[in-house]
Amino acid sequence: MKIQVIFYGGLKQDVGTKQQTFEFPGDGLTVGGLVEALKAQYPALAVRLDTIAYAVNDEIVELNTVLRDGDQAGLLPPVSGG
Amino acid sequence: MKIQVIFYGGLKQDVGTKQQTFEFPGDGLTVGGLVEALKAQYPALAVRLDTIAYAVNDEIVELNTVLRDGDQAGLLPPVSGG
Amino acid sequence: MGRWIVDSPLELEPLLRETEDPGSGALVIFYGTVRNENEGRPVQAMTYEAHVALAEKTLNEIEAETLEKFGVRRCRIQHRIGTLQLGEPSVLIVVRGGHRTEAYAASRYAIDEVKQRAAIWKEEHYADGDSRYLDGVPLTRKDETPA
Amino acid sequence: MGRWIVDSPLELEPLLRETEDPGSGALVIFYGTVRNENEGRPVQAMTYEAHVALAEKTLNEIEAETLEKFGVRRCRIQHRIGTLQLGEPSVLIVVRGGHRTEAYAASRYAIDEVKQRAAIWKEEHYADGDSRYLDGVPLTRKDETPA
Repeated sequence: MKIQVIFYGGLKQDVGTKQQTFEFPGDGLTVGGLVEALKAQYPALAVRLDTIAYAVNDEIVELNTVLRDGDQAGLLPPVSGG
Repeated sequence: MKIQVIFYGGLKQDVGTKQQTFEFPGDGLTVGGLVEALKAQYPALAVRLDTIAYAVNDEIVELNTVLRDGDQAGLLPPVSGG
Repeated sequence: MGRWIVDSPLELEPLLRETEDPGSGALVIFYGTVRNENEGRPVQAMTYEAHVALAEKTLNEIEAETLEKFGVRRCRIQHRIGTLQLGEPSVLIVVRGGHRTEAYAASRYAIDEVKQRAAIWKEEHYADGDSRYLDGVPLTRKDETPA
Repeated sequence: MGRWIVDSPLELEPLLRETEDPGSGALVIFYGTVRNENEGRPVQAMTYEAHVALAEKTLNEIEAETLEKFGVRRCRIQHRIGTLQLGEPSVLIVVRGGHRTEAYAASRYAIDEVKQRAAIWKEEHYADGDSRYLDGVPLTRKDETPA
């Protein structure tokens, strides 16, 4: 299945890309599983994970949320609006 | 000497006039003296005097301020701007 | 009429231009507006009167104090006089400061002082045709009154 | 883009019209504006980015909470995204309430919550050509991160 991953805020500088589509074999991938795969590809991500929140499509989700083909996953670092 | 007296806010309703010019004989009239004269003419004023401030021309003044011919005296009840 | 007391509708744009400041990160604007009731009584309009020269002097002083006390970078105050309809602004306060904490505090100080100290009076006009000057804050102290 | 997140200059007039209310006597407007320095470093511009759908949902929630918690009568929040020059407003909060005490408190609450909770990020552009995303407030708790 295909998952589009979007890196928000300073994360896109850390990983060097704003968004990227990943292809995963089979079903049942969770957000936590996605994060593990991203960590492997982007070591810079690892040190920031404890302050990152995750959105799937337009909802903030937990790590055990199961992804579906075509989902858009957002990685949200600490916010600084205003 | 001539003194123009202006009644601000609700005072003009109490005394029935917004402004009035008074003629006083001689010099040396103080604001306190003016107030005594006004009390005699407008009994309604008496009960409000302890919350009234006095302006001569564009300054807040004390009761012992001496008036001069042509001065404008303002009687200022409690304020309610905003 | 002048810089602080005006007899036409209050305008924000000129005050925003006048206070422009790239060193400020927070802009707090306060408007007092004519409300449709007071103490349960339906209000239809409000007439504001001022001792213009005195009120201008006081608003000028309050601006300076606000800058000084709160370390904000800009403060402008305008109060309208005349008869205002429901919803119309009677007073406008513009404060700009580095950060929001001082900008809010400064704005609040300025309006509180205006209400306590400016030589301005309001008369409420009620829906039933009656009208009344509101009780306010004395500008004088008891010990200044005649014996 | 929508009701809360906009990619063009923030406009006060439409929000004032939308929130018109003769039952309110106090109107507090807050603008956050791009400041020319941060922590001593000269700033030249600021780029704001949002997860638009999430940020819109959060600002909508903050508006509702603000009405509920403070008993004010109107609350509208807009945040701009894109690159803003010095002095340009990034966020605009309009609160109307019966009296000023609750209007100030509500406005302050709304901006504090926006800064803590909205999925918005800012990148400061410095005079020396460098740029940096600012440290912010985590949307997640530590116990939600992967083991």
